[in-house]
Amino acid sequence: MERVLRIASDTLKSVAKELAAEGFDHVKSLTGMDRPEEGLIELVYHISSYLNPALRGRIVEVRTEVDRSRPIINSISDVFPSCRYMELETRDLLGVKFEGNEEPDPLILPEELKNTWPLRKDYKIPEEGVE
Amino acid sequence: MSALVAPWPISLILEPEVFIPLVYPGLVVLTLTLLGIIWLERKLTAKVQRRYGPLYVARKLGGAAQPMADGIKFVFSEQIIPRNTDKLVFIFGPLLLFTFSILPVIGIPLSPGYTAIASDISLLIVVALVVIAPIVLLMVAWGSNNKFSLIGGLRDGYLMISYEVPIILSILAMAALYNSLDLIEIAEAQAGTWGIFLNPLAALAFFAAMLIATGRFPFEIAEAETEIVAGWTTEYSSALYMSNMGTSYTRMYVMAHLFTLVFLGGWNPLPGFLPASGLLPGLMILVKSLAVMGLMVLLRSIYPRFRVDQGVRIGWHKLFTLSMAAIALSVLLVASGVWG
Amino acid sequence: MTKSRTLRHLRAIRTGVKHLLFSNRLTCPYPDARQMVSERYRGMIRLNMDKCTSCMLCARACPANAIKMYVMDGKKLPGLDYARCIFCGFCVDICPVKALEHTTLHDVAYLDYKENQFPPEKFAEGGKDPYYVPGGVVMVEIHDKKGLLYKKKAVEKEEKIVKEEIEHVSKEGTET
Amino acid sequence: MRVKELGKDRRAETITLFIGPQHPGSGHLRLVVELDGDVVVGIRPDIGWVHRGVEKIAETKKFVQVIPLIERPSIIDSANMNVGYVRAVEKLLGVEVPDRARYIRTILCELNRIASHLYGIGIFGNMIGTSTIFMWSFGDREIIVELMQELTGARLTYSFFLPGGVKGDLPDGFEEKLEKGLRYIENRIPEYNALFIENPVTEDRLKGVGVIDREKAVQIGLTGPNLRASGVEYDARMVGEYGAYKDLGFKPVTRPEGDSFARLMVRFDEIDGSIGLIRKAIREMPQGPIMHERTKGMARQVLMKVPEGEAFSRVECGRGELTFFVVSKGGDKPHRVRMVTPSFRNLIGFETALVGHRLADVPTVYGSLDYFPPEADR
Repeated sequence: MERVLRIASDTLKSVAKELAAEGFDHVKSLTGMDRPEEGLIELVYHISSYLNPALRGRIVEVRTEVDRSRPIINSISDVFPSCRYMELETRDLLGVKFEGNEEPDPLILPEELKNTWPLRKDYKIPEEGVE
Repeated sequence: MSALVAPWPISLILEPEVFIPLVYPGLVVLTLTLLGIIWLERKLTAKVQRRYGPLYVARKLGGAAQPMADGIKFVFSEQIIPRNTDKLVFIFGPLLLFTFSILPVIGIPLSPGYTAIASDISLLIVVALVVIAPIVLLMVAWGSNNKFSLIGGLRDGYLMISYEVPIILSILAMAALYNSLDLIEIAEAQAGTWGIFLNPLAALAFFAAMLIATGRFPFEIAEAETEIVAGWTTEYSSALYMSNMGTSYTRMYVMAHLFTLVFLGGWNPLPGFLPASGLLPGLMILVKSLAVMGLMVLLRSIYPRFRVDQGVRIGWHKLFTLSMAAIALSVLLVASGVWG
Repeated sequence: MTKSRTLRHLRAIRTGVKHLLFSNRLTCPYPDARQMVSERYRGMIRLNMDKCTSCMLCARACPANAIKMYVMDGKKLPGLDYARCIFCGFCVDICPVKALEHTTLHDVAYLDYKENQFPPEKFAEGGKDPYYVPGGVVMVEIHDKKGLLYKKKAVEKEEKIVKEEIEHVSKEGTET
Repeated sequence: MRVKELGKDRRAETITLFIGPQHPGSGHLRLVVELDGDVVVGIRPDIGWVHRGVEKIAETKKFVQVIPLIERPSIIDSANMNVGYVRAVEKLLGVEVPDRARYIRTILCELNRIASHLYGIGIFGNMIGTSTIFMWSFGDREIIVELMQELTGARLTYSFFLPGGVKGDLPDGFEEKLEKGLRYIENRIPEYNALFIENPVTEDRLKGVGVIDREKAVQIGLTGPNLRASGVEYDARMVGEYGAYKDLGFKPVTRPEGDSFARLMVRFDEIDGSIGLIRKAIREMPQGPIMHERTKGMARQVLMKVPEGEAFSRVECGRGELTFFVVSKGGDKPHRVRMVTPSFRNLIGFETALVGHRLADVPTVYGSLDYFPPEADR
């Protein structure tokens, strides 16, 4: 990764706009990482370009952190529509709320798992089945 | 009628008024043909698709009893009637539909003089009976109270207006050519040259309209599986579903017979061992109709399906023009004295 | 796409009819004939109890926790649970003494969950082929025009013996 | 998305149609389609019916044990799934893959791409009603599957690439069989053309349906053949981070139209391209080891501890670009494995492509996007 940007969560949107102006046009991946010992959830955006041949080989990693007890962040799906479903998925699995990209119901989890966040480290995988 | 003196039950069955509706082209042969054509369809498709198709039921005959086994399975599976349907329509609709689709066979003659209804407009009777069924189909689709059924029924309704006109026009083209609306006279007039060679435009228009009317590929629009599950028959199960499925094949059977009589020379030419009257020339009709049905089912393995708007457009733009051209051709043939 | 529509219709129909009349089938009539698989095939696994050194690496390597160690006569031996096994072959690869090996058998189903569990003795037998295949084993060959060809392998003596055995077993089975 | 929520804003003049997850043309996906007459005015994909929590399960397995797991979401394209994860772990370990292993990886990946494309084309054919193409492409795919079985020992889930190399070398006589198989696929392409692609009905159904133009495709982040069918020249293989693509001189296939037909044709042309790549790889394959010294032997693989760090890898799967983000805390298990699969990224294409078309075009666009629900849901 040639370029890693560590930013505060409230500047995410302006950073995204700057990157878009530079020629980065899509989000390849959005990763949420739970860090319970620090009380944080880290969000890692991998942003790259399709159209600009010079930027194609490069991926910008944008890292930001939100408070684990109040995980709210601005959605950048208006700047990069490509990360809309990734944001919804992160919301389902880690409980991060993306303001500006809200849907009433879970995207990939069943209704029963609403308000449980399987990708947080304190989630215990229920044992079931054979034996 | 028959030269041999037969005991009365047999001679009763051999009377055309009984034989035609009950045996051939009526119920008995119809049932056997349906079983056969479903098997043939599956086998032909399988061969084109480089696989075996039905194989295990009646193995020596290449799985020919598979449709029979499927039929038994259908009849003995649970008949589910969904709660919110219009029950009267839901149950009696398919039966009515089947009745209407089988009704046109009474107008089909097997040889000169061997016919259930001797009429000089038998062609019109058959065509009129053929086009009743889609109205019942719409009723069944509505009664199912299912969105997919409704869409399927409406699609069939749209298509109905696009295929009926070409069917009737191309039939009229042939009637003008033979100067008759009597199927017996039409078939006899083709003793020399078959209608398909006289007026290929009409034959093509009729064949394509027939594909739309019977929901064969590439016009399998009303039952498009990946789009609307099973179209108008989505909610049906068990014996009623089998009746619905049978309806579609029955229509094909009837249309193929009509095509044989009008375009393929009916019972002409007869091989030497068949007498020119009685019911045996019907064999010739059966053979030709089976060939037509075989061609119709073979198209399943070649074409994708059209969209409904494209189907309607083809009906109105192409087939309508084609059948009008067919009428012009007929008139030209008759007026120029080449024929008739 | 300059060719006219009519021509393309005819070409499509011709291709269909060509296959209707002349093409070979790509499918193997499965329960009647069984296709032979390659040497590397990762089928059911057989344990060689004498070679096993009870190192337990196989149990550690298993991604699906399908291998459990059983104690037999004071020696720890692996047993396999086919309800969990995903046939990744990691246990076979990791075994330092090659006590585990793949067989080519793969199409075995069990009626009961319990039968899926292979304690060491059963594991040592490998999977047993419960059915006799009437068409025999067919060799699959790739042909550059026809695709897959299934060629019958000559029935060998062993297979005949197996057939008799299976018939014998099934007869006994019906009597009891 | 639940039924009651969706039924709320139903207007009187439209029908809301639930296509899936129990529908012959849907797969494990629900499309909520709002119809005005026969025309689609709104569409919402509802996914998650086959979500298996791969990312969570991966945190409980050792690094090498994750390989069979990440293959499962897309078993018809498992070699490409496998290579993505393995590349990420290799970056963490800091091992370079031996040349011969890179070539073997390329061969298997490209074979798998052909199989995946044939699968997609078959499903697509079935969706618009040609069951023959469905059967043909599945039958022809069997040749590729047979070849891959010969090479790896499994028909679908190969688990053939391990960090540092590949599990085995090419078996004896494999090149010959491979060449026969490739020639067969080449021989078949004209027949696919005659029966399916140049069939006027297919053309009527596909041309101009579900158009996604270049800017829109980039904006919504489409990927793989779908992106290239909109005229964007991007393929993760171009970047050359994995396999032998840099040495082989890879060039992506693009089409300018952006409709369903273009998406189908890109897949067809890519089969051709893959055949060329495999041939070239076989010809130019160097001799040498197939596994890095540090990761040789399954015991090392299973027992290894991966140094602390983070790695991001991207590979081109059959359906598009797959990215992995693997985080290690220095133990034998990954701290976090993030996989963003191509189908998940293509999901957004439904909304863009379908509005304004007819109900009958829903399966067309579905098939042309080659959307594979288990891959998207993970």
